[in-house]
Amino acid sequence: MTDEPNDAIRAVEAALFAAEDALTLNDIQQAVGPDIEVKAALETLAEHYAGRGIHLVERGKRWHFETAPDLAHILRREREEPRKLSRAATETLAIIAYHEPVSRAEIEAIRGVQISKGTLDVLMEAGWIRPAGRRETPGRPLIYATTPVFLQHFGLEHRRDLPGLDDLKAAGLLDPVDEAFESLELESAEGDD
Amino acid sequence: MTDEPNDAIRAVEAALFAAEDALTLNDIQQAVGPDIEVKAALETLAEHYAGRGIHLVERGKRWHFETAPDLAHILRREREEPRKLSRAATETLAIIAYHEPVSRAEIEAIRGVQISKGTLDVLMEAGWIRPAGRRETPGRPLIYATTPVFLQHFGLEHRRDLPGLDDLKAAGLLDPVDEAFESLELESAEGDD
Amino acid sequence: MNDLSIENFEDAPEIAESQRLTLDIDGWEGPLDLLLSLARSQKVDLREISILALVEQYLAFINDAKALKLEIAADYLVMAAWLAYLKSCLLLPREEQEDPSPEELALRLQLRLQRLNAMREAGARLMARNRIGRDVFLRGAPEGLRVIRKSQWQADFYDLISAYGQIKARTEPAVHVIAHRPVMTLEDALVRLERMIGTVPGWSTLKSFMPESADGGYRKSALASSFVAALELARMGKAQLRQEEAFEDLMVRAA
Repeated sequence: MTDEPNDAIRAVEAALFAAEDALTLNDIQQAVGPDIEVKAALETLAEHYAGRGIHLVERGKRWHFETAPDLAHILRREREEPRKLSRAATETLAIIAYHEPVSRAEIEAIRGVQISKGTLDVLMEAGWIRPAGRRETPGRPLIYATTPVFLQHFGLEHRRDLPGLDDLKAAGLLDPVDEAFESLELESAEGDD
Repeated sequence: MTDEPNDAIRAVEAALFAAEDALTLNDIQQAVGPDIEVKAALETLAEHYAGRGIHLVERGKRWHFETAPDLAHILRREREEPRKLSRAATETLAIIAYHEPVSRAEIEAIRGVQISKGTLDVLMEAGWIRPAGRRETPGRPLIYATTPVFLQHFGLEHRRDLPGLDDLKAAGLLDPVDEAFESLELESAEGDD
Repeated sequence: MNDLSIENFEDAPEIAESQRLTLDIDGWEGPLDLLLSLARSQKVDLREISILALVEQYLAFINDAKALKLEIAADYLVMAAWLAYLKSCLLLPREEQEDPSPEELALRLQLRLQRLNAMREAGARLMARNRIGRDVFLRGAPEGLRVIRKSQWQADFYDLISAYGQIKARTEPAVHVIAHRPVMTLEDALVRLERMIGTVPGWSTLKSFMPESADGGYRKSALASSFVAALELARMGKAQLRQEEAFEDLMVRAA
């Protein structure tokens, strides 16, 4: 059957398509005129659209077209956008990597600054940390550890490949920021001569 | 044939149904993913919907669903008609569409009157015309052309579908008066021999 | 034929008094538009139109308007004057005509009217098409296609370890060790200077009593302490001080 719809069906189809809200049987009848068997047209239409990308559905006695549920992903397409990790998140990640497993309170003690809830969320969203159980101390705080994705992203085979404190010191990475900054300034001032 | 659509067709159908604006091939491809033959799906869909209450149409390389024109009487009810364009605006729009790109002075030469300030504004506000650069003649006047929204609104697949465009061209009615005059003189001179 | 509308003059009584009515410019968009309306009333193809007849019509129309004491916009009058001229040229014998010929002018006018007419008809056909929102309708409530932006977090290895280094640097308890520096105390300088000036007769520079030392810091310290010691010895009446002028060597001798 090349089911060419009759005019009744076409009218109901168009009315539902153009409507800004879901329509009751009565709404549709008013739109298409009294001579049309709306109920029968709706049934035919629902059947016709059952296998298509759009379905005709009834919700609380109102009819409307909607995208087939299995195609919802088309409506909400995800796009990845590169974003640089904030300083707070980077520091938190570093503390977890060096001290894991570690609780939020411990991270704050090491950082000397509180961390916002969003910071751990971001790191979990990135797939770099995971909750790793609870510490058996009063309050049983959640503890965090890094993931294999973390090692992979930062090009590490094991956590023990993280440079130790001595290495950091040798690389000048333990100098307080402002001092390092001053020495930079000095260098550039000397460079001016 | 109970033409049950395949997943490619269903996806394109859903994307076009859900979209708030007409979609280009590229837009559709982005929505449904790279593995789908969009062009073929569009053709199948257009054919499928040809006899239904909703049509799939192409306007200026963009695709959208709209209700079948013969059902206008059902849907027009209770709807406000779009504001009627003034004669000046209608003529100006026609001149831009048939002569594009065209400068304000050229429009005025055809109409024999100055365009009031509001006329081009109204057409731009409707989204039907846009400035399309400047003509490289003394004074570098701004030139105007129509938009894809213009084609969409007036149900034109391409500019070449403008009603009577070919006849007007053949009759020389789109040539400036000077050109038309010269070619007439030439003809009559040849005729004299 | 002439749907001559007259501007409402109720709200402008003084103008009404002088019967200055205005030709409705909204009715015709300029003289060319009026000419086209008149031409179309000839009910022939515009290519066949009699320009002479058209000119007569136009002039008659303007005269009627004048008889009604309507104020006619200047461009209509300019066109009337030009058409009157054209008419007289068209009626003159051929030999007396100048360039451009009246036939050429008439033909150009005809071409303009044809072009305006073509666009008027094109506009009408355009407006008669199946238009969105009037004849065809788009989906009333589209779900919309949305792009959800998902962040792809980026940090490199250096960011990570330098962040850790900075935390450590920031939070490590700071221990300040003051380096031991060799100094000559004031007490030492007093004892030393008093003993040394006793051994040397006459004036000597203070500098000559300074110890030999490789350590510049120690030498500066010794000089400063010895200077204060010299002042102290002078105060106690054990030494005399003399300086020739500012920044000259300070001379010292036992009192």
